[in-house]
Amino acid sequence: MVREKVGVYICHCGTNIASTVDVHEVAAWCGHQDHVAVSRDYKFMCSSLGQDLIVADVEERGLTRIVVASCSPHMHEKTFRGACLRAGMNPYYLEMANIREHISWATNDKAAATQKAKALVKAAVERVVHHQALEPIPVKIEPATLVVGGGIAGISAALELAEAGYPVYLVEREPSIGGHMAQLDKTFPTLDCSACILTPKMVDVAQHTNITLLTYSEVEQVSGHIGNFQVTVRKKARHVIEDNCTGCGICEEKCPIKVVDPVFEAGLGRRKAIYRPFPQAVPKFPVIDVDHCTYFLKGKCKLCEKVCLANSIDFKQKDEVLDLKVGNIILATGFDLFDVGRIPHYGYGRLANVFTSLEFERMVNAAGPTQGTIVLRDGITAPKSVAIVHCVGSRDKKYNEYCSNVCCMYSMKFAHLVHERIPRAEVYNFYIDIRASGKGYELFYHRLLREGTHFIRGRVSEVTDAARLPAEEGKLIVQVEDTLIGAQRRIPVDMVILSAGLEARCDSQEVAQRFGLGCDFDGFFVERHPKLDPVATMTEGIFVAGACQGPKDVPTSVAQGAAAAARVIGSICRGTLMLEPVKARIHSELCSGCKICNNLCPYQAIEYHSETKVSEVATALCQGCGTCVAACPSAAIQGAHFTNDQVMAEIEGILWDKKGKEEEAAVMA
Amino acid sequence: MITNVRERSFFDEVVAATPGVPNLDSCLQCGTCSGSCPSAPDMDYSPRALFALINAGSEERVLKSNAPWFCVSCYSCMVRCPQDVHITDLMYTLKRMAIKNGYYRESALPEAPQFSETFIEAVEKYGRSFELGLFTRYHLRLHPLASFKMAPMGLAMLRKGRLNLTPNKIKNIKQLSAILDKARSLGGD
Amino acid sequence: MKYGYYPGCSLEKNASAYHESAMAVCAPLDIQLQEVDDWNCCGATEYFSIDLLPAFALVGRNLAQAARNKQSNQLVAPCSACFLNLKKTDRYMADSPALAEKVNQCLAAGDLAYEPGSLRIRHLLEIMVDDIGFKTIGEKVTRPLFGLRVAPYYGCMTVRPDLGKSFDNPEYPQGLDKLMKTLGAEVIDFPLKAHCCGGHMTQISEEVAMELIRRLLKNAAENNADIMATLCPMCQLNMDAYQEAVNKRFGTDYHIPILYFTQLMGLALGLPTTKLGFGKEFIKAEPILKKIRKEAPRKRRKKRLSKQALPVPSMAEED
Amino acid sequence: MNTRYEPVIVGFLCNWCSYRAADLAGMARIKYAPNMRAIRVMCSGRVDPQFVLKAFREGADGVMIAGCHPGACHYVEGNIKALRRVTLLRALLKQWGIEPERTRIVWASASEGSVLADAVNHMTEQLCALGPLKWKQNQCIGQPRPLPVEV
Repeated sequence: MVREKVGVYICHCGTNIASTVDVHEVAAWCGHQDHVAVSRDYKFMCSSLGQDLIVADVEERGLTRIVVASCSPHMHEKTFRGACLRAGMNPYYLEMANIREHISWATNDKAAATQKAKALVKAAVERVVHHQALEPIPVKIEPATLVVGGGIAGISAALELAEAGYPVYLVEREPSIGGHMAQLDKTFPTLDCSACILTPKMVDVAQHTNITLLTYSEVEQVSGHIGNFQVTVRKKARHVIEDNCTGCGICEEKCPIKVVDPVFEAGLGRRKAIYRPFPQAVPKFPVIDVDHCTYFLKGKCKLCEKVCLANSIDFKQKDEVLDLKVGNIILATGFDLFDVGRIPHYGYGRLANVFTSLEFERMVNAAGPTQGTIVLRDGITAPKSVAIVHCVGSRDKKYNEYCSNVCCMYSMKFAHLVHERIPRAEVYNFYIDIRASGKGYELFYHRLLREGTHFIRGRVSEVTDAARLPAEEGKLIVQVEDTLIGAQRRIPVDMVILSAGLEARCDSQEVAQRFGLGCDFDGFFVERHPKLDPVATMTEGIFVAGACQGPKDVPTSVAQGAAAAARVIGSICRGTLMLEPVKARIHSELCSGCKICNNLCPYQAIEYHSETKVSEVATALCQGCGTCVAACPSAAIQGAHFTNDQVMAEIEGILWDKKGKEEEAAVMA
Repeated sequence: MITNVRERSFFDEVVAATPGVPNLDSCLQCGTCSGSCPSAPDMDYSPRALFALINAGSEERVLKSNAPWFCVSCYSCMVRCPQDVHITDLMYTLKRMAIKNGYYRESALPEAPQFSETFIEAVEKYGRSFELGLFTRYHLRLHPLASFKMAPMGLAMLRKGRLNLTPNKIKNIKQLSAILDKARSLGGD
Repeated sequence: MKYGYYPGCSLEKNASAYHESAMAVCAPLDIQLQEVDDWNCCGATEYFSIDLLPAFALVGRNLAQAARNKQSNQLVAPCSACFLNLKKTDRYMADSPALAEKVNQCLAAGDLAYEPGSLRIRHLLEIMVDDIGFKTIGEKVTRPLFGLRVAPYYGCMTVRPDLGKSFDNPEYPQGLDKLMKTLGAEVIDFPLKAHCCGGHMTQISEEVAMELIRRLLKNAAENNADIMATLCPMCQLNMDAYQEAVNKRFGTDYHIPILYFTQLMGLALGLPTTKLGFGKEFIKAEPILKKIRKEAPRKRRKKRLSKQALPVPSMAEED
Repeated sequence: MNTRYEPVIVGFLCNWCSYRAADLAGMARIKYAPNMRAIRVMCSGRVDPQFVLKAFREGADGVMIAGCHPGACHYVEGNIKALRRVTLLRALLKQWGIEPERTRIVWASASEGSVLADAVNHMTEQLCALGPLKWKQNQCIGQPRPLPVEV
């Protein structure tokens, strides 16, 4: 082997590394190791001065390999590969040793940290001499994009992309787009009418020539990779012929079946068996709910068919399966509301006048079941006192440990709406902390204070109908410690609203798997970097926006939708994308044709040629996992950048201080 | 972890004297415990306030508080606590510490520990609890007058056949004593 | 089915009605309770207030004695406080090897040892609900409690704390409700069913205890309960023996007999009241039991909602 | 020099979940035993049994293979393949006198820094209890024989 000249650079990362790892010692020691031609330590290797150091050394000292010991490769591998490239070196001649995340941030033991740093650096040096020059693989980017979820985040993303001139498929599970925002009456803190700002956008989506709207549809399968995904979408049968339907609504009016609508009306209102979730639904076509339609249950009725002048009812309609080709995917699948029934001592389901926040949203909505009047479950009586319970299912280890972000604000919005519609009502907000950190949010809180809302600091212990005192008879009693005065209080009210938290969709794990994403502990999709890359994911070409990534409000969801779209537009504009050349290759002269690898490959990328009796990897399909490499009994498969030589050398290096000790120990024992 | 920011030694003592991991450091001060407590209205400090005082290192105020002695061990606080703080266990700890340091005498409920003590005296002596002995000894010891008030109740219990006149003793009381002696010698914590 | 049985001090005398009725109903249900040899007091809620390790050691002796029963690794306690102390000690020992070792050092002084986790501690109600099941019990009912309105009262320590997993919901348990329904009784939706009866407060601060007892009686009375079914000697004693005192103190007139659930089971299974410990309660059950009808009451029709009424959510059935 | 026995664990961490879990543990400043030295592989399915043998031959006291949770593998089910291989391998290693506890498979998603840290702590403790590798004495069949050399 040609003797390689390795340059080693130990980064201080300010004091992040240097305060725990003795960087001078590591650099000095490294200077005496095999292959090492230059060994330095420097304050910030990722700075332009740090990178210049590499470039200069390559030029002046003829280095052939580079090792940077600093942070995680997930942080700065790209940066240092760029430096190599500028120095005229193949970027894959670089190896990083992660001495920050894996060492200095993970221990306080300086001696052990320095010892471990030496091992990781040694491993990188031993590995890098086996590196091979590789070239990134160019991929063409398909200009169409798939947006999954038609809430405000998905709508924003779809419109941005369409406006930029690129085709979009917008897939929505429900019969209409609009998402949770369409259910709201007012939006905090400005109190603009939700429908007034949302419906124009929904109409834009429907009318935009670049957007193919697929409602009442679900993504069933995804394959391929960035630039070239193949997506299977099931368009569920509406039993309404969209080409004929004028959206006149007569079918809905005449349908004799009325059922409680658990989705759009949150259980507070009813809809027909043929229905549009709400009058401004987009698209305007209704769907038949086959679980409740008399025709589907009993084989007769067909009233809708009789009254439809446009002949658009089709009881025999079947699901349609569509195959789409897209270059990028944006997931904006939203959230589920916490099921408040899980906290029995708050009485939901047992005490009629305990409502969920979404029920209340529907109640105050002018187009909702009560046309916006605030009433008790009897539908007539206006409450004289209302308790709003914060943090229901949030900030609680038993349910969700995180703060749901929006509940404080919507709870205050509710308080305001009660004041507005029932001027003399007493409104109580029970909170642990008021979180009003968005723009204009704190001012809204102050406004509520002036409106006379009672703010009681204490998490509600229970809601009960068991009266102790005459004043409590016939009321709901909210029992709480008022922590600011340190006393238990029981407050009798007519109505209780439970401000339920936001949860990941119940099927988020399945969806994540379908798209090859990760979910965090709570089921929300994991972004590539929590600060610097909040809409990208670990999977190239798949982005997230809105509450599917974590609880968030409307402005942030809109911003994320647009951000995800911008990222996609960027990749479409480039036209081609360079992919990591980490792929497997079979040396046909070594292949015995045993076919073990063929079935192991999760992407069916390995094909057996019966004429030549050897297998071959289809590079375009290979994702580079290396499972076949590990399994090949004749070591005929090489996994680029993770070859056996490289890993074996790395193992030797990482255990440089252990070799020999083991024999010693054996002798001693 | 020890920080210099606040006085932690009392806090650490309380935690160390509680079995398992009581999660006291996770308390959010949300007040769920105190809101749920059936006897909170009678306490001088609510459980939540006690935890804030422990955090502040206010040893004397905490151990003189009557709150732990009003605890009825209903565990409502504990199952509702969003941070899984073992509140009832901590109340037991505070009771033990108050007895050890003698602070309980200055609390507003000084007789409570004596009830427990009278109870366990019988247990240690006979291996079983002895209700008649407990009620008479405890009340005679503390409220000779109140015991007249209690007497009709006791008589009624006797009449109903719900009270033993003599204690039941277990067979192997020696073994139990040996076990308890060993436990006391190993220390309470 | 065979189980180890830890009656606890209360069941010896004060709650002998519980013991008698438990024994009586276990026979036809094929439950064999084998009493732990020479068991001692569990320390109730008192020992932990005084001294920690002796409190664990005290319970430890019972566990060690019970574990010597080779026929069953399940230990049944009918008293809530005993149940909790046994369960808690086993659980804390299992969670902390250091504690387990210390307790075993103590037990060694009496030539005993206990390996945490080797016993499964269960409440008598849990056995009825989970092991025997409503179906089997229902089949044995010969004298249904038709027309009797029962307030199911769980109290605290049976369902709380939920050390890992309680056998029923710690806030809104259902087992006793369903059991009483199986017996043919009309079960009220008792909001305070898992609230505290005051425990030992009757001795320490009568004021506190009386108020807690009053709340429970008031709520049961308002829901037109004829009787209250309990599963803990302490709850029974407090609400039964102090009911008159509460009436005197608050000027109320409650007459709600407080019975053990096993007594009601015995009635429904057709056993004679003499075998079920009736007559020991302060508030006489006899007059109320006359309310029991031969015929099942007609089901009340659901009230039709008015036109304006909003849909009412229902509580999810936990199964 | 440190008198305490400090075992060294070679950790094969998959690029997508467990390596990022280790990154996250660091970012969250979770302090855990410094005894695990990580080698990044694209997928736990890439871990060739030879790598494990090599690590023991080079003096490792333990080998940890960490991947995504079952069902969450970035490459569909590479982790399951790793699990199968490790299960077999542990049985083999036992015959060469290497205790099965020295080879461990761990699932840690990218958000589970603490899970990975706990696993490292736990394994370090276990290895401390086991002491240095004594495979020559522990071999259960025949005469001491060297570990098989790589192909």
